[in-house]
Amino acid sequence: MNVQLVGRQDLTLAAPASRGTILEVEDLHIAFPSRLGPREVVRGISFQIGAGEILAIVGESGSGKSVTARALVGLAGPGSQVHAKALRLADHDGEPRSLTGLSERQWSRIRGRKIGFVLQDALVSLDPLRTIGREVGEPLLTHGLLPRNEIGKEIETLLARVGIPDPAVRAAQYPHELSGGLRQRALIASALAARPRLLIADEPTTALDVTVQQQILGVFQALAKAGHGILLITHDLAVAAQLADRIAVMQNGELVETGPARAVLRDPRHEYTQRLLSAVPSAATRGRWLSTQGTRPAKPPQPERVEPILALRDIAVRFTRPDRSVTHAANGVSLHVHPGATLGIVGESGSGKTTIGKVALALRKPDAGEVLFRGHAWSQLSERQRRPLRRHIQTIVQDPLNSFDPRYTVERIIEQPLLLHTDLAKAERSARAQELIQLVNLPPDVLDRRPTALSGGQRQRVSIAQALASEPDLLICDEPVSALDVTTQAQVLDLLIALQHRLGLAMLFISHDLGVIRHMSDRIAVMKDGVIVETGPADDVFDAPKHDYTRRLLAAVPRL
Amino acid sequence: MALRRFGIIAAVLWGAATITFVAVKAIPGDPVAILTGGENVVDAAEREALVRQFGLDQPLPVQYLRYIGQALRGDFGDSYQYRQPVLEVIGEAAGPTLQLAGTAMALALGLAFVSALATAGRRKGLRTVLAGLELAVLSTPVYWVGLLLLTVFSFYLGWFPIIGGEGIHALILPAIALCLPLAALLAQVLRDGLEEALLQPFALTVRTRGVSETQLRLRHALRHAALAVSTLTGTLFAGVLAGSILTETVFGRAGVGQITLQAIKTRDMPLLLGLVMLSALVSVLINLAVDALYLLIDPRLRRAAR
Amino acid sequence: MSQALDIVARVRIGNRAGNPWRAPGLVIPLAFVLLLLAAVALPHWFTALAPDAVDTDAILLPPGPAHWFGTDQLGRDVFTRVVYGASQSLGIGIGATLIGCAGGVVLGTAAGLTPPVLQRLLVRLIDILLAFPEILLALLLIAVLGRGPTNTLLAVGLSSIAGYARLVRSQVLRVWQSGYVEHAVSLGESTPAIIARHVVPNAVRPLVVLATIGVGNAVLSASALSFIGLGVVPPAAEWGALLADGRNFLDTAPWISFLPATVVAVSVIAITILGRRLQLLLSHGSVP
Amino acid sequence: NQVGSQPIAGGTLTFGLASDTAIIDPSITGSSITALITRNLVDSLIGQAEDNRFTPWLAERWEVNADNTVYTFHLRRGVTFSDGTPLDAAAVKFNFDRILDPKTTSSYSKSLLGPVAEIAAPDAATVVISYKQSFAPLLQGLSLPYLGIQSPTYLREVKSTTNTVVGSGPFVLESFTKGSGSRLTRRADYNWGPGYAAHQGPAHLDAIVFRYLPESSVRLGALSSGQVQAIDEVPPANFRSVQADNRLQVVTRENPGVNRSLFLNTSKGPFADVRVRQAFQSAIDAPNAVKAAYFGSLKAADNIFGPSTLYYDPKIAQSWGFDPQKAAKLLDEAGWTAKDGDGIRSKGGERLSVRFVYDAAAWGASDLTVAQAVQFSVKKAGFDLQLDPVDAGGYTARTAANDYDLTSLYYVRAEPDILRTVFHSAYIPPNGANNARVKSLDEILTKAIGASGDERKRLYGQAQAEIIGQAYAVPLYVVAYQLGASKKLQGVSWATNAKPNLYDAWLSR
Ligand SMILES: Nc1ncnc2c1ncn2[C@@H]1O[C@H](COP(=O)(O)OP(=O)(O)OP(=O)(O)O)[C@@H](O)[C@H]1O
Ligand SMILES: Nc1ncnc2c1ncn2[C@@H]1O[C@H](COP(=O)(O)OP(=O)(O)OP(=O)(O)O)[C@@H](O)[C@H]1O
Ligand SMILES: [Mg+2]
Ligand SMILES: [Mg+2]
Repeated sequence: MNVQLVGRQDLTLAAPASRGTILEVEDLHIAFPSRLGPREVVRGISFQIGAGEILAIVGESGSGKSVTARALVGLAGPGSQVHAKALRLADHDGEPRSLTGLSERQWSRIRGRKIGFVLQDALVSLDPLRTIGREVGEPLLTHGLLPRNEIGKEIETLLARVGIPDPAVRAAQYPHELSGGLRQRALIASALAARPRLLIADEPTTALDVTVQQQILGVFQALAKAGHGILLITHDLAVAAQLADRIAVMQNGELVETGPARAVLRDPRHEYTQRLLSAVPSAATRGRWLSTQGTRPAKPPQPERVEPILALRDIAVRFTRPDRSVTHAANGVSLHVHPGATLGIVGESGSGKTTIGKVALALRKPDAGEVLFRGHAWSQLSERQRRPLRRHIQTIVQDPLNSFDPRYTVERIIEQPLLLHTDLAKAERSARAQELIQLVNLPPDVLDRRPTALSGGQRQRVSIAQALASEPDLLICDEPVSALDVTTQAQVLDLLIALQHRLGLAMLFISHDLGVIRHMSDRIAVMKDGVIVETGPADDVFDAPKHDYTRRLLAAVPRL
Repeated sequence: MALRRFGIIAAVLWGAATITFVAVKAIPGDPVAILTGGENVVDAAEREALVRQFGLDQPLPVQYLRYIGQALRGDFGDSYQYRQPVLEVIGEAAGPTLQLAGTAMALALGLAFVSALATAGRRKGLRTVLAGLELAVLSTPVYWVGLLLLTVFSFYLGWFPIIGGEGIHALILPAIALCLPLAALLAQVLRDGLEEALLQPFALTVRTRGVSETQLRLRHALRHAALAVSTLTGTLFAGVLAGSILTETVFGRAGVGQITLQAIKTRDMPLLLGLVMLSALVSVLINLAVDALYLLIDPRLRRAAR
Repeated sequence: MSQALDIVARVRIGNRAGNPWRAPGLVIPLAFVLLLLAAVALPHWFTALAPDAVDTDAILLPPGPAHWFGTDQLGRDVFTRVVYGASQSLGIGIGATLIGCAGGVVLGTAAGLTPPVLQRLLVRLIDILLAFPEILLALLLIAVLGRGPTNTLLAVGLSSIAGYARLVRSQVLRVWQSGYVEHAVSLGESTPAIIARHVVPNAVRPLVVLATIGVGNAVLSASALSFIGLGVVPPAAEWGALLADGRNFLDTAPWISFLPATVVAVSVIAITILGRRLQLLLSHGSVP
Repeated sequence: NQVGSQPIAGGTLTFGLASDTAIIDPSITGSSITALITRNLVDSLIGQAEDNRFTPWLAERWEVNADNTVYTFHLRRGVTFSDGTPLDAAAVKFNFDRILDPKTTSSYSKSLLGPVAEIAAPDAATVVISYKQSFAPLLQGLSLPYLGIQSPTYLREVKSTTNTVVGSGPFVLESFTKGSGSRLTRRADYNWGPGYAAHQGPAHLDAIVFRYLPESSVRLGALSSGQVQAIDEVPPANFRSVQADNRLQVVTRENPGVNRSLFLNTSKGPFADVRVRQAFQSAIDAPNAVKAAYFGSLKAADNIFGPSTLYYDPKIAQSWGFDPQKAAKLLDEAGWTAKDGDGIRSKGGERLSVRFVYDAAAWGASDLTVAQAVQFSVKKAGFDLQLDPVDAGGYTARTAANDYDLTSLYYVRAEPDILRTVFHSAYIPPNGANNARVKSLDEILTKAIGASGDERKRLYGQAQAEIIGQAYAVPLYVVAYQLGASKKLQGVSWATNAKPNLYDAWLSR
């Protein structure tokens, strides 16, 4: 990581002071109006950030992390009521100034100028219709810090500072022409443009691959070293562990535990922190339940040398883009999934994982190679021939909402395969649906609801119930948990494993999360650019990676 | 690519011409009566002569082929009603209509921008009033608005005499009458586009940079809203003929709307065909222009197009 | 205008947040539209007079207790005519929209799902129809069919098909590429079943909103035809015809066109608001 | 005409017109608007005064032979067209030959010229038009602008005459824009006005602007706000208010000829039965309908002829009228006894439903009001009168195909022979306008052409009695041209086709 910090004596901006408290928050309350009166989503939290310090706030979804961060720049949201005993930001001279009761004008002098803000979703946080350069330079223009003709130069400096190569070229490009990592860096550059002392980053790495995430984290470390105070919001404990000096754990609008990073992670005091930590899948969690911390029974022994239930042979898939360029989404991919076993596929974004999943499901015809299901032709069949067999191979996807007809109730969704593959009567189907919904630990009353009225975890369970309805032998799971937070993820993963044990399912498990893959898989295939670079038993691949790429991937994963 | 575009334009024009031909031929009644003004004053011989002169004695396929062939060469023949080459008739009428439509469109865009920028996502009271007014204008028949404007501003106040020639003065009232519904529609769509853009994550990012609300609208949100607005502007402009039929009738202005109405009422086949071709051409060209504008506004589309 | 209907329908008038069911913007227009529908079904509940009852002793009376909206040049009660006109106008509006939507669904679905060659042909056909200004198409149709309420309905309806078809096609393509269609394939559903169960119902959903707004539009289009003199045939009390007739008495008896004009405007406003509310409700997902 | 004030030269008259014309060349259109405008642009061989006498104009004098087959015209000398071309016999012959040439696509002008055998120009000042059989209406036709003389130089040079006219008239066409109007300017050297004119020399007005204002409220607003000085088709609803306005005047010119009437198709359907026709006639309250529609600005008709028509018989008025009892009795007698919920009668399951086919473009808003009043009035007697508007082509087709129960028309002509066009069997559509499809009047009408004074009067009286008595037609109102004008506009005279002549007109200050 080569981050340059360019000296800027020519600017009339103070460099971040090297010591002292930058931000002080005492007893912060945030409420939103609702039908039943104001609803407090942040209830009396207090914390401080010093110069050169990184404070990470962690917690599950909806705990109030983002709202807290936004309240610090006066943008908690329309209708929000923000109260605090004290909310103070150190000025350039180091004197604390209160942030309460500011007018919109006063706020706009603070935003960007004194507090830089990096938003959660790098992919959509830059104006897609404007060049990177104009976006990065906007704070300079807005706060009138530099004459127009000097801004261009400064933009390049800023882009270089966050480690963007070829800054002059990048400045002239549009967001869609940049990868996620570059976009996130540009956002950071923009947040830093006016040299604020405090930088707030809300989930700055969620959408990024591990290797790219590692680079971004490097940028933050360098910034902290340069004296910036950083408030990092994340749900990823490992990221917090790697980066933060101190960690604050948030649950339900309250900080349940605050302390030095090491102490909080090694020796969690609060029950919630403990639960959170133990729910993170990793090498250590293999053979354990994630959500209850108990050891799980060993898998029933696999019969040796059985024929694979699914075999991919030399699969190649090519996409031709509108501009005629060809992408090899899969190139000579060969895989086997054995009955009752889990094959994990891991790889970075765009490596071809989903494509392989679709080929296995015969939703996409491979351009070369063939797929065999239970030793018989599968990809070569016509859809008509395949249809009766489809009940044996089912799928669970990342975003079930997209896979359900929005007009259907949960009951109808679960009955869909029953209607297709069985001749059960209406009452029998209903009964079976009840059964299935119990199997995935959902209350029976969800049957009448529509998927939009369910939480992410519940939807994922409905998806599992539907997949199980036709009593399949093989489940293709494409990123089934990556939209869920740690605790929900733990429950879903536990459920899948329990079902596998009970029903003897085979699974093709696709994920970009190495922890999840290691937790779940018997064997692992590592994919890169449409090619399987390494495959083998899970422990072998993780503990003794043979391929260079696997090694790099593993090195980039933050650890608790 | 260019060739394909051209092919599409040709196909659309041909299709439009064919549909019109079929429709005109399907209109019941006697074309010669129309040629002669509907009075039963022609004898059989004259009928014959007229029928022959306008080629109405040929079998339909021959008439069709002849007509398409001539249209290909840009020759739409003579208008039955005006006894003058169709292109000339249209040419004469196009000027005033273009003037009217252009003025109305410009006015409408101006009004819409001011109203939408001022009230998108803020000034609740004013927003409600303006949105209500727009809805009212949109829901009131155009000709009605025109008549009211005339009654008030021309007859009672005498500010804009409808007599007195072709100058800008005579253009104002009809242009306003034509522009109001357009402005109302554009303002609504623009405001909605702005509000949608302001809800997107990037808008929050921009706010965290300390950019003021007005600057946020002007620098960022406007371009996003402009996408839908440019489509709508194109569609409206292409469809302005509809508005001009009514406006021109109310204000007694010469123009394409008038001759279109006449051509339909009198079944002036060649003229009608010319008019349909004209509006099809305009519509196709405007669509192309809007596509080009899209590329200008949205860089994301540029690569796909290349 | 319905060519731009898809753009227009997306416009929200109220606040984006907030409960779409509770806003007063729902109750008042809904009540008004119900009132209109009542007038369509049971006009004699609203008035004891006949819409074509000429009374040459009561010509051009101003509004009063006996004649709420006054009387017209033949001494007919304007209020009665407005009430009876509701069935004409809304009938035309609703009928035309149904035709437009039905035609649009058929043409649009075909243009989205048939084999590529046919698809391209149908898309071109839609392009061609869209190249006609709607009113020109309607006028041509009237010329072919002749005048009268049914023909006005047909003309307005047929001329709006292309606009709806374009929308349906884009929806069909969207749904066809959606996750749940792909998922249905992996569940083992057959193609016709997918089209019938998933594609068409979901593609048609946005049309519900459009159709509501389309009704208002069709009422205005029909009234424009009447104004040009190619609408319904007297003594039909279609609203556009009322306005067109009344315009000759703008200064002597403004009420005979002003009051109907107000009713037209308010009706269209109510229908439009209702349509957009519906859109809001649908996008909130709380309505099937 | 105002008496006692001296004409003042100068000023521009702006004239609002309810209808537009597609073609300004009077030789190739029958448009009455074209006639109104071009009356100021082209001169005719002879003029016809308001009292129907023919006066010299471009022809100083003329001779007609006894059997109306040879007409000799002696032209005035020194007349020039506005492009400088002198007007001579060759020019006149060129004009008429052009009209007769099928390529010109002239129809109405051609019908006015009639079955010409030959047109000769024996010398520069003499034109002879001859026919094989007698053709009496020529003089009247020649006095109309449709046979006005245009410059042959211009006619030869110009590609299309639809937008321009060059004549020898008191005004010159400066511009003509379809759908908008036209502008005429005075010709200073004009000195050959018609014999009936009030003055000689150039016209008084500097210019005339005709402005197309189709909306009647707009037209009226323009008049009362002083933006125009004259309009045609004064909206009947405003008739009173215009009259009451002391700055404005309405001049009504009743047309002679066949009144606006409904013609009942005697050849088929319910109207084949004379009792049904008579019932229909008695069921219509025409005076009230006309009063409602025209606010007293037009008179209800009491006969097929207008009162100013030659041989109009005032006694007919007593023989018919609104009489619901009679209508009911007649219908009962004719067997139309059953009544449905709407009060419509039927016979043997067939509803008493009649279709009124009319050309919507030629049927104004007030006529529509009349129609609706009639509709309601006959409904009370048990008729279901359905309005069936069509376009001009549709109208011709429908009448030719005998696909109608009633139609409506009127004819402006002072000569009672006009009845022949409407009631002689030779004119049953598609050959003419005998839309009642009457055959019983052939003998009377043919005899009347050549009959002498009293005999003619008796024959036409008999025809009128039979038309009303047999209920071939239901007269509605006496057609009139209604000029709404500022009182400043003076000196307007009237042509026999009831159109204002503006040559003598002037504007007071
Ligand atoms: N503008 C708003 N209006 C009303 N409620 C809101 C608003 N913004 C957030 N909330 C509520 O505040 C609570 C905290 O939300 P917040 O976005 O801070 O969660 P988070 O911890 O950032 O979760 P995540 O990890 O999913 O981003 C949630 O219950 C949310 O529904
Ligand atoms: N329909 C398509 N048309 C063109 N290119 C495609 C299409 N689908 C996938 N690709 C390309 O194929 C490659 C592999 O895509 P795939 O979705 O299989 O990756 P992935 O490993 O699942 O990535 P992610 O982790 O982001 O889901 C990518 O480069 C992608 O851009
Ligand atoms: Mg958050
Ligand atoms: Mg994927």
